[in-house]
Order: sequence, then C-alpha cells, then structure tokens
Amino acid sequence: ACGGGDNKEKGNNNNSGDTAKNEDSNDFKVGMVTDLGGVDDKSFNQSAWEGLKVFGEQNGLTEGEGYTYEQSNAKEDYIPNLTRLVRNKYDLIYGIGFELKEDLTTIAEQNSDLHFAIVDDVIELPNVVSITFKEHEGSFLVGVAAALKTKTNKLGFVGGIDSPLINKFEAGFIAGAKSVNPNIEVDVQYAESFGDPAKGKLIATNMYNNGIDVIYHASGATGNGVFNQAKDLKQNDADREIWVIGVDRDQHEEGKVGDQNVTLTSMIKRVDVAVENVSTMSMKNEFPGGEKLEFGIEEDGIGFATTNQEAMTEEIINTVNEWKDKILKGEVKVPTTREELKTFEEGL
Amino acid sequence: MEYVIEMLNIRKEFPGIVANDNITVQLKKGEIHALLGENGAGKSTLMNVLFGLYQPEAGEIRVNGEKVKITNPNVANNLGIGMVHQHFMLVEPFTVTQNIILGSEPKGKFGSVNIKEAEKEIREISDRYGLKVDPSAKIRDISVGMQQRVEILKTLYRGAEVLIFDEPTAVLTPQEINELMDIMRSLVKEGKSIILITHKLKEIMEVCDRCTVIRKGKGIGTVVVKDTNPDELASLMVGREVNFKTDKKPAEPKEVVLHIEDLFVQDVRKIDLVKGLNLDVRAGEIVGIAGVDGNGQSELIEAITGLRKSRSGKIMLNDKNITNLSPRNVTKSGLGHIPQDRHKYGLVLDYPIGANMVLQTYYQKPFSKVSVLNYKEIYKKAKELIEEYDVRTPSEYTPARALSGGNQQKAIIGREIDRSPDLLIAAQPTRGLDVGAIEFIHKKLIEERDKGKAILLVSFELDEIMNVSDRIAVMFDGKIVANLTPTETNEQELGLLMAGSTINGAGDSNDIK
Amino acid sequence: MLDILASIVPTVLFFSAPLIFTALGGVFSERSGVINIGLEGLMVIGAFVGIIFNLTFADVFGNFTPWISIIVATIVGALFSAIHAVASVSFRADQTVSGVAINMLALGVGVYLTKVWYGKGQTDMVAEPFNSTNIPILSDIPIIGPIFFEGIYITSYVAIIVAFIAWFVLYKTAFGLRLRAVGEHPMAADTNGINVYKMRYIAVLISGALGGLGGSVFALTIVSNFSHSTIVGQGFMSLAAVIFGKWHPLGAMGAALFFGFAQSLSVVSTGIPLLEDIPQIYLLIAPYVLTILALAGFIGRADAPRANGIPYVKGSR
Amino acid sequence: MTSNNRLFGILVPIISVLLGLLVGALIMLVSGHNPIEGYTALWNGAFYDAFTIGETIRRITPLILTGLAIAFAFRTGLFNIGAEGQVIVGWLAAVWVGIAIEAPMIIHLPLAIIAGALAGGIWGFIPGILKAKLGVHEVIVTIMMNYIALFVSNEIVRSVLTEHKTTTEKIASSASLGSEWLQSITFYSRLHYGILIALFAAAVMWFVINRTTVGYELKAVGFNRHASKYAGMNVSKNIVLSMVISGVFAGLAGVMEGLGTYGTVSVISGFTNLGFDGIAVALLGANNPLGVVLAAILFGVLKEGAGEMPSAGVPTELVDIIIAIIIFFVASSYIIRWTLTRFKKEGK
Ligand SMILES: Nc1ncnc2c1ncn2[C@@H]1O[C@H](COP(=O)(O)OP(=O)(O)OP(=O)(O)O)[C@@H](O)[C@H]1O
Ligand SMILES: Nc1ncnc2c1ncn2[C@@H]1O[C@H](COP(=O)(O)OP(=O)(O)OP(=O)(O)O)[C@@H](O)[C@H]1O
Ligand SMILES: [Mg+2]
Ligand SMILES: [Mg+2]
Repeated sequence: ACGGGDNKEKGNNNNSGDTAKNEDSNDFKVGMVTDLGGVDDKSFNQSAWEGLKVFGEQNGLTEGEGYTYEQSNAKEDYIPNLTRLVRNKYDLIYGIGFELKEDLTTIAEQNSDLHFAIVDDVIELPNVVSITFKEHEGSFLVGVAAALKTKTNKLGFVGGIDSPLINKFEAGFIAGAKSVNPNIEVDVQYAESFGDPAKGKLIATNMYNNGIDVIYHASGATGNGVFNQAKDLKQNDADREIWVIGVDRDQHEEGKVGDQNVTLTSMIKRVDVAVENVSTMSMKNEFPGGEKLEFGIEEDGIGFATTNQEAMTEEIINTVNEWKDKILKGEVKVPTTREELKTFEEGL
Repeated sequence: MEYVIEMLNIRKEFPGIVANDNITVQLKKGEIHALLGENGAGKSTLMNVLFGLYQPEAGEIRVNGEKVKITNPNVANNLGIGMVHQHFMLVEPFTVTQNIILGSEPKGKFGSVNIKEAEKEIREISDRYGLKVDPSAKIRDISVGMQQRVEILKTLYRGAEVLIFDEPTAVLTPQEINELMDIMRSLVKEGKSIILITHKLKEIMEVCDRCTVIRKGKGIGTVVVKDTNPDELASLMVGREVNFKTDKKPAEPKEVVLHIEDLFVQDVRKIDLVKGLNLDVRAGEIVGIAGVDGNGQSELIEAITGLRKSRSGKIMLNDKNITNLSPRNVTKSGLGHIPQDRHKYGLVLDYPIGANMVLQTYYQKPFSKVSVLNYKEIYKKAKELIEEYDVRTPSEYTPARALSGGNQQKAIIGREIDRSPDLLIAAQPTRGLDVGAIEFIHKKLIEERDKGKAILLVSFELDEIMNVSDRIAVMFDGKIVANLTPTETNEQELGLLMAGSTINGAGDSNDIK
Repeated sequence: MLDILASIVPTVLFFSAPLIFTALGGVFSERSGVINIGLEGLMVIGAFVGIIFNLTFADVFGNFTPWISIIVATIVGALFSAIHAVASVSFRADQTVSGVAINMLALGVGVYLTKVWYGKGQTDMVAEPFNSTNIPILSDIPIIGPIFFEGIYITSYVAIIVAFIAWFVLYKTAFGLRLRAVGEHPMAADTNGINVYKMRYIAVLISGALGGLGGSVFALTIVSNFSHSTIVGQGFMSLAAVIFGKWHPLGAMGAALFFGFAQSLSVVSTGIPLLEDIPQIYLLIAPYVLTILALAGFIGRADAPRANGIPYVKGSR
Repeated sequence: MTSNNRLFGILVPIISVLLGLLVGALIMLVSGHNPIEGYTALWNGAFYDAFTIGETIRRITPLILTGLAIAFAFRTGLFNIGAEGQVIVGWLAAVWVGIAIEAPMIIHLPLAIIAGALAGGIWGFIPGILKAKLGVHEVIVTIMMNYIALFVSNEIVRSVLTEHKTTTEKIASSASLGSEWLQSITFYSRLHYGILIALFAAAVMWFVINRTTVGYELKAVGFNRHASKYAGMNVSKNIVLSMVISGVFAGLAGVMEGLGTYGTVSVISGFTNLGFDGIAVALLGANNPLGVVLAAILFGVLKEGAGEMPSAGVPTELVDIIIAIIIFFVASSYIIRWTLTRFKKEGK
C-alpha cells in the first residue's frame, strides 16, 4: 500500500493494458452479477455460472478475463458490481434474478453501446434481452407427479415470499395436480423469507402432521427446513410416504436419508442453457436486443428431474410426459397467476 | 510490648496524590484503637492497605510481630483481619446468611450449599455477641443498623481476631450507636482487637483506648484517650482550634413558610409511613426533626419535594398548595433540598462538578437562552460557588465523581443555598463529614436562617439537632409526637420520645397542632 | 384440542431448544455482570463447527456424529467466547461493544473459512443430523405420551434438563452464589476473597459453551447445513429471552418456549377453523406483538443484575 | 494529563485500525492469499475512481445516520437495537410519500423526508413509552419491533403500494435526493445529496447533546435517573424523547435509501443490516457525533472496498473479520493505553 507516483502510473497502464490485450485475442467478454444467493447457491445463480463456464470453455476464453462473475452480498452491491463489469469493458453483462431489475435498467440506460441480459424479469430497452422461464409449466409437471404420488390426496406448497414470481410456481403446481385429480387439496403457505429454515420446518411439520404427503417448495434456503423435516420423518418410519419436490435444480442430494431419498423430483430451470444460448447469439452478433426470451419446456429451459428412479416410476414419468406433450401442443395453457388458476380450475 | 498489628511507615500513592505518607499505626491486643482525621486524610486508604485491597508503595505490615504481605482480602481473612467497610459490601438481593457465607460456604449434598448448617452457626455467633440478626432475612429488607451487624458477623464468621470499622456510626441512629458500642466492648472482652475510624470525638472518648491522628496523609501521632480531651483531638486533626458549640443568636420566627396538614404518604410497598402529620415551619427559624430512622422521615421529605406522591393531606409552601406538584414546580415555588443520599439524588457523578452546580437552574437565564446552554455563565457561577463554599477540587471541570464525599456535600449545599430558597430542607447534611466541615455547614445553615429563610433539618444526630435547631419536632410512627425547645430539653428526654413513650407537658411549647 | 397440542408441542420444543441453550448461556454471563449481546455470534460459531465437524467425521463416528458434533461445538464456542472474556473482563472493554464485535467476527470467520475450505459460500447437507424419536416407556403414557414424548428431539429434553441444572447451579451451589454475587456487587465478592475476574471468565466461557451448543443444535436439528444465513436473529431472540425471563434460568427457558409457542401457533393456526381467515400478515407479526404485550401486560419491570455491564476495576470506588 | 488524553484519543483508533489490517494480512497469508493483492483490491474497491468514491460515500451516508441513532439513545442510557426496524419504516414512508403525492420539489422532497423521519420516530416512540411508563426493557421491544417492521412493510408494498408486486414504482423526481450533477461527476454512481443530510444530522446531534438544555437533560437522565428526577427533570419524557430522536435518525437512514439510493421500496427477505452495523459504528465512534462520522467512513470504506476483494481471490468476509478486530482493539483501548504508557516510561 505504499504508493509512489511510479506505482500510480503502472496502475493506469495496467488498466489500459487490459483492454489492449483483449484486442489481439478473442475479444468477446461476458460477465454476470449474482443476486444475494451468490454463485454457489445451488440454484439459479450457480446454474447461470455453469452455463457461462461452458460457454467460456467452448470458446477458449479464460476465466476472470473472458468470462467472470461478480458476487453480491447486499442489495447495494448490484450497482458497483455491474459498473465494475462495464468499466472492464465486458460486451455482455447478465443480471441474475429479478432483484437486479432496477439497477440493471439504470446501468443499461447509461451504456447503450453494451449488451445486457436480465434473468427472471423483463426490461424493455433495446440493448437488453430479457430471459424469463415458464416456471409454471415445470411446476405443472411436478404437480402432476405429486398428484400421482400422493396417497392422501393432500399436497403442500411452501413459497418463499408471496410475489408474482413465486405465485407462478404455486399456480402451475396446483393446476398440474388438479388436472390429474380435481379433488386434490393443496395447502399453500408462504414463509415470508427465502432464508428461514426454522419456519420452513415448522410449516412442513404442520403440513405432514395434517396428512399431506408431498410438499413442493419454492423457497430457497427456507426449503432446507422442509427437507430436514421430511428426512426426519422418513428416518423414523422408512415405510412412510413422505416426499419433497425440489426447485430450480435437481435437489436429489438434499433428499438423501441413508439409502432412501425423499426428493420425489425437482422442477428444473435451465438457466445455464439460457445463458449459454444468449451468449452464443451475442458473440455471433445476433444479440436479440430488446427481445423477451421465454424459456419453457419447448426451449429446453424447463424440465423435471427423474433421478429418484424408485419414486418416479416409469408410469409416473410417462403420465407426466403425456402432459408435457399437451403443453407443447398447446392443448393445455398453464396458469401463471391465482386469477388464471381460478379460471383454469373452473374449466376442469 | 505486644502488638497484633503493626503498620510501619506506610506510603500509598494515587495518581496525583499521596494518600498515605509514611504513616505508622500499632494495634495492641484487646484494645479499641481510633483512627482520626479530616475527610480525605487517608484513613480508609490505610485500612484498605491493611485489608489487602491496595498494595502500599512503601512500608511494612506485621501481624503478631511477623512481617506479612497482604496481597488480597483472602490473605487478610486468613490472617484473622476482618473489615467493616464505610460503604457496605453486601449483596442486596441475597439473604443475611448468603452474604455471610459467601466465599466460604459449607458444602451440602450434590455440591449444594448447606444453608441450614450455616444459619445455625450464624445464629450462634449472633447470640454470643448479642447481635440479634435474622439469618434468613434479605439484606434489602433490613435496616442499615442491621446491615452493619451482618458486616460484623461476616468478619466473625471468618474467625477474625482483628476488626476494622470504617466509620460505622455515620449511618446509625443514636440507639444503634449505643448498641454498637456495647457490641464492640463485648468483642474486646472476647479477646478481639478493633480499629475504629470515626469523626465523632464523643465516641472516641467513650470506647477507645488509644487514638492515632492523621492529617493530609501524614501521621501526626498516637495519643492515649484517657489523657486527652475532644478539643485537643480536634485541633490535632485539623491543625487549628475548632468550635463545637455553634454560636447563634436567638431565632426571630416570622410568617409560616411551610404548612403541612394531615399528611399521609405511602412507601413503595403501599404501606402508610406518614400517618396524618401536621407541621409548620416559619421564616427565620430552624426546625429540627428528631427521630429514629424508619419513622417516615424520608417519605415526608420526598412528599414535600415532589419526589413521591402523597396519599392525602395538604402541603403549603408560601401559601401555595404544592401537594403532589412535580419536583420542578416545587423547586420553582421556593424550595431547596439537600438530599440525604448525595450519590443517588444530589449529583450526576459523571458530570463535571461545574455542570452539577446548575442542576436545577440550567434552563434559566443566564445559564441558557432559548434552550442553548451558556457554558461561560455556568462555569463562572460554578467557580464562584466553589470558592465561596471551599469545595476542594482540581477544577470546575473535574467530574463530580472524583471529589471526596465531604467536598461533594459542600458543593450540593452551596448550590442549594445559593438559589436562596424560602424553605431549605437539609437531610443529614453532615453525615460522614469531619468536624471542620460540620462546623462550616452549621454556620451556613444559621446564616440562612438569619437572612429570614425557613429551614427544616432532618438528622439522626442528636448533637446536631440540639446544636442547630431553634425548635425540635420529634417524629415517631409517621407523626410529630412532640415539640420541644432545645434549651428546655435534653438528650434523654428526646431519646425517650423518639422511642415512642409520651411525656406529660411535651408539645405545649409551640403552636404546632 | 389434543390434536392441536400433539402437533404443536413437538414443534415448540424443536424450535425453542436452541434458544433455551443460548439463553441459558446469556443468563450465566449476565448474572456474573458481563453483558453478552454476542450470543448471536456464539450461535454462528456453534452452527459452523457443528456442521463442519459433522460433514468431516460422519464416516468415522457414524450414529454418534451429531452428539460428538455438538460437544465439539460446545467446546469451540467456549474457546471463542474467551475473546469476549479477555476483552470485557481483563481489558475492561465496553461489553456491548465487545459483543457486537463477537457477532461480526463469528460470521466473518465462519463464512470465510467455509469459502476457503469448500470453495463456496455454503456447505453441503450433513448426512448425520439429529432425528426425532419416540421416548421409550414415556411415550406409552396415555394422553401425555403422544403429546410430549412422540416425535421429539432428545436435544429438546436435554435443553430443558440443562435449564434445571443451570437453576440448581446458580441458586443452590456455592459456585452459583459466588457467580451471582460477582454480578451484583463485585467489590463485596472481592472483599470476601472471591476472584471476580476468574468468576467472570468462567461465566463467559459457559455462555460461549451454551451458545455454541445452541447454535449447533439449531443447525443439526433444523437447517442441516451452514451458510451466512443459517443463524439470522436467533441469538438476539435468545437475548430477549434472557431479559424476558428476568435473568433466571427457568424464566429464560419459559421465555424461549413462549417464543416457540407463538411461532408454532402462527403456523398451525392456518389450519384452525376459527383462525383460518385472519390475514397472513397478522399471523406473521403475532409472535412479536404477543411478546410485547406479554411484557407490557404482566411481566413488567425486571431489574438486571446490578453490576451488569460494568467492568470491575480492583480498588476503584 | 489532558494533552496526553487527547493524544491517546487519536492514537488508539489509529493503532487499532493498523492492528486490524495487520491481523487481516496474517489471515490472508495463512489462508493462502496475497495480502498485498488483497489490500490493493480493497483500496481499489473503495477509491479506484470517481465512481467508486461516489459509491463509497453513498454507502457511508446511511451508516452515519444509524450510528447517530444508536449513539443518541446510548447517551440517555438506552440501547436501541431497533434501528433496523426504524430504517425500514422510514424507507417505506418516504417512498410512499414520494410516490403518492404530486408537488413541486420544494414541498415534495421535505415532505417525503419528514415522513420517513416521523415513521422512524414513531417506531422509536413505542419502545420509549413502554420503557418510560411500564419499565419494559427496550432491548426486547426493539428486537420485536424490527420483525414487525419487516413484515408490515412487505405487506404494505405488496398490498397497498402495488398490486401484488415486489417493488414499487420509482418515486417522483420531485422527491428524489439524487442529483444529475453528482452522478455526472462520479460516472453515474448513486451518490446523492443525502450525505449532506447525514452530516447535518451529526452536527445537530453534537449541538443538541453538548449545547442545549435538552442534551443536558438527556445525558443527566442517562447517567443518573434519580438525580435527574430530583433536579426537576421529567425522566419519562426524556426517555421517550431520546428514543424518538433516535428513531428519527434511523428513519432518516431509511430515507437515504428510499429517496437517494433506490427510489423504490421492495419486499425484502431479511434485514438491511444498516441498523445492526449502526451499533458497531456508534460504539466505534464512542457515541459521539464526530466519532460516529469517522467510524461510518471507516466502516463504509471497508465494506465498499470488500466488493473488489474476490478479484484477488479473497472472500469478502475478511473485511468483517478486520472490522471486528478493530472494534475489539478500540473497545480494549485500556490495554493499548497501558502498553503505550509503558513504552513511554521505558523510553524515558
Ligand atoms: N481509588 C482512588 N483513586 C484515586 N484517589 C483516591 C482513591 N481512593 C482515595 N483516593 C484519594 O485519596 C485520599 C484519601 O482518601 P480516603 O478515602 O482514604 O480518605 P478518608 O480519610 O477515608 O476520608 P473520609 O473521612 O471522607 O472517609 C483522598 O484525596 C481521595 O480522593
Ligand atoms: N465548551 C465547554 N465549556 C465548558 N464545559 C463544557 C463545554 N463543552 C462541554 N462542556 C461540559 O462538559 C461535559 C462533557 O462535554 P464534552 O463535550 O467533552 O462531552 P463528551 O462526552 O466528550 O461528548 P461529545 O464531545 O461529543 O459529545 C458536557 O456535558 C458539558 O457539561
Ligand atoms: Mg474514608
Ligand atoms: Mg467519609
């Protein structure tokens, strides 16, 4: 930290050197800013980063120069992180998560020459592409699986924060379950936090006590409490049918209890696929600026896990796939809000 | 000659002050040895050295002729030295027994404390020395005198052979003092030796065998008590002649300033402690309230000053009804109050002594204008008061905490008198002060009286009541039971009245209902 | 009604147990005169150690892993709290300040080491968490059995037993008498030959041990992994329980159980017909409002140990 | 004696900061990072260019205010752990007014600021009055009030300010503390005029505490309730007043976020941490206004700089460790003084 004039000069050179060096090699640079979950959230930040890594490796970029991520520890970090990428002349910058919407908008307006992408929300600017997912479709599919699995005809849904995004999961799940069996009851509870496992466990305990045997959670770390309770019940009574449906990524690991596993399936959101696609487009100068890309079943952006082969029997998988086809064909239009769900239920 | 304790050429320094400068004290077995000196002379410091709380910079201590190093109170306890501190070392929420056994607990089952066993032993010791302490009472529920006996029991329980008493009588009523004297005599009879610190020369004359005098940290010498007299002791200690009998002209009472009618006041437990009290105080007179602690004096003062709500009755100040007014409004109506507990009520110890001088007047001109303080004026006033009342402090910016008790008291008195209130309530104004300071304060009170102010003096010191008051109201069981003129009564009569016995003819000397 | 009880009691117990442990730690520390708002940090350390140990040694210790994990977390919690002890007892630091620093340090160290060791901000799930059990014999008692002894974590009962032990230690033993004396009037204790500094060190270490225990029990019964959001506010709730319970071990336990009860009720009540229609928001804030009302209504004034928060300086006055 | 004290007053914090950084360097060394790179990154994160400096100042702004809030209450012997909740309600109220009203800036902005301050004040009033009248311990009540603020604010955003969305619209520009000029000189950082409000608040606190009868009373009540009552002060009033003023400061911190940094209020999953960090800032600043400002600067710089540390491979949490260690040393100043005095003596 002893800075003479000499050092300063060097610092400046370094900075311009950075850009210079990039000019002679492959000069495409892509970076992402995580939301509070962080790059190792075992969820969509991690998934996005995995997509970026695949893209980087395929195109011979070096990590930290050609492709990188900026971790956000607090809401107020978004702007500095985005700016850091702008300053270092990244061509394409991702904001992962709807929380970055405002800040990414601000930065994108200021830097109309750069490309941006927002995941999970929509920004209407010519230099931003909006990547959203049809979580309701995936939720619908796991709802079907849940309906086929339940013995009690009672399902549970644990949401993180009651918000339009999570309502999509809720609506899709209920629609899927009721499409199989309209008499199924779904208990919906929100923990009002994505990071309160104690609340998650309290809710799960209550739900399982009330005869619910499958819980779908869309609640981040709160879901840890749900898994914890399910595993505890399973541990004590290996024959009891207790299931959790994971979210965002295959949560099979989280469900392990000895030789058994309580994770029935997971609603998988392929952020990696989306990130890889959009990056490739951008590099090829085909950046879909201003567009709203929605990744659903059709685009391979949404799926469900079949890792738990014992639980997800062939029969269930086949039925789920039948519904998947119906969605693909447009025969079923999955609701995204509670209002749409109401209409949907009436149409059953 | 056989000495149990010898403290030879002890020197103890505090930052900026030499508290003990080459002091020597030698205690004979079976004697009561007085330690006398002005406030801040260094008496407590010397005893704390003996008890292992302080380490001396120089000098040596011998116990039974053997040189010892007393590094902490444990060592002192083991050497058979026990101390009854000036400020009691008692844990308030604990019981008497818990306080006494603390640190040397008899073991019971499963590592628990054997309280029964302990209580039995304490009862035995208590009986042997006539202490009459209830081992299972909580400290916070017993009187100050009782608490002191618990302190004594604490030392005896630990097998102390030498007992140090640091100003034990400052907080006691005359009755309690007499009882303490008896206890000390019986202790000596059992072979114990005692060092007694007190400012009351009468007590020294009464129970002590020898007396060591300290002045400003230096040892002046040791005298045999029966070869001396109070006047000599006082001048040895202060370095000049001291006037004991306060000179004053006869009072010239004028209009009634304070008028109390049928007053009832409850304490925290909602029990009536003042029960239909009537009292008048006139301009130009000092009315002394004599009484044993716990007969409602504190509650009476708190009711007058607005610190406590009265249940019923009427308090008039200058013909204005001040019953249940807030302290601020009572003060504004012309009241000054020297509180009994100077640390709790009288001072904000963490404020500079200067800031404390405007504790009731900070919001008035010239100390503040439109709520903005004027420090120049505040400290100008403080400086004046500090000079006038001879408050010994390094500066007016020194925190009040750093001043000695006597000087804190002088500061409070200066502040209260300076506001020139029509009624001044002085509660135990000289508690714990040396004779020089007492003389000064008494003079100030009488000066105020002569200026035509009304003064209500509450004190447990009969000497003080007899000396200073123009009129004495004896308080017993929440009421004024007698009105006397100091010249026409004596301590015996007062003592009886205070204990609740009635005397024919008492109460007819004045116009009090 | 019995159904509701049967479903609510186990949840109250698992929710409250970590708070009970930690609050008991707070009681020891504050009873000795050392304010401990670092309870949150001590829980973080406990959770961190409990999880890391469990992950690392699950293969070695098998079924005993969770028990050994919480013992290790207890020890490390005690060691960690030594920092607070040194600062606030020996260095005469402002105890609140030191506690705040403990909170920051614990989270910093926990997450930093997680990142250094695992290369990511959160650990995997442990393979050997605690599991609830039916308590033999007791669970067969009619009525009471199913409510109190079925599907319970043993750690919950350990918490309650520890509360009674803490009560015995504080109120029946010489050690407890000395500890409380030190918190009320250290100079009195000192003149009675009690080493004030030693007592306070021991008390703070106990609080660290119990805080670490509480944190690890929380992690191993509820969360199953460690990240920056594992402990969020539980330590402060424990601190509230200390005060709510008037610095008494059984009071603190009662307060912690009360918190657990209020939380469970807000979850369970969505299924109770009468309460079903209450908007979610009222249920969400109910536990906190209830606590305030309880305090204002009938718990009232509580006095902290007299010397709480004041560093003891020998020979000062 | 006094000059010595003043010297220590300056030396102790400086030595503490140096020791903190030293320990930080050791930790980096032990965990296999390069301390020089780490600290260079830290420096760049806070002072790299006008943008980062702007962001650093922005981050410092609310910390000053929460620090003042807690310091103010401490001066009256009260521990306000509730700054967190007061920030949240202040933020909410300011944005609410910022959205709901149309008025010229000269009316709108002050109104929005006052609304936020008032909301914070009310949130402080409740624990204050409970303490004053019923003797309920303020620590518990303020902890509980934090959670209530969090949940109520989320609900209002969702159900009142928006139609079931997670973020409100932006406040009217007439209620914004933002400034194009400030942004332009700092490359579009979010620096806003709030810093002036924060510094002004510090000056106000200094004046109130040290120069007014109100401060004289508040401090007296903090030091000795009995003597204050004896002196004719209204102890209850002062306790309530202190908590209200404390709440106002914290509410203003929320205003900074609402009208300055974000211009919106969102549903949040957890606390902002501004209130908790404020405790550390207040205590580091010895509860005195100038100290609080300096502590907030130190805190803000380290926190902002931390964002850049991962570029040197160092986890951002290192900064938390460093701050904690600095706090320890400042708090243990007794031992530093003692050591310094020994050195001095030996030197002579
Ligand atoms: N712990 C201390 N630190 C600094 N100075 C002290 C300390 N204790 C006592 N002093 C100072 O030492 C001197 C002697 O105090 P000491 O308490 O021994 O007096 P004393 O003779 O007992 O007076 P009093 O009659 O008022 O009780 C005083 O000037 C006092 O201010
Ligand atoms: N200029 C001054 N002149 C005289 N006395 C002052 C002056 N300023 C303050 N005081 C007195 O000294 C006390 C301590 O003041 P000081 O300003 O040193 O407070 P402090 O505790 O250091 O707090 P701080 O400086 O921020 O708020 C005040 O309460 C006041 O009574
Ligand atoms: Mg003395
Ligand atoms: Mg004295």
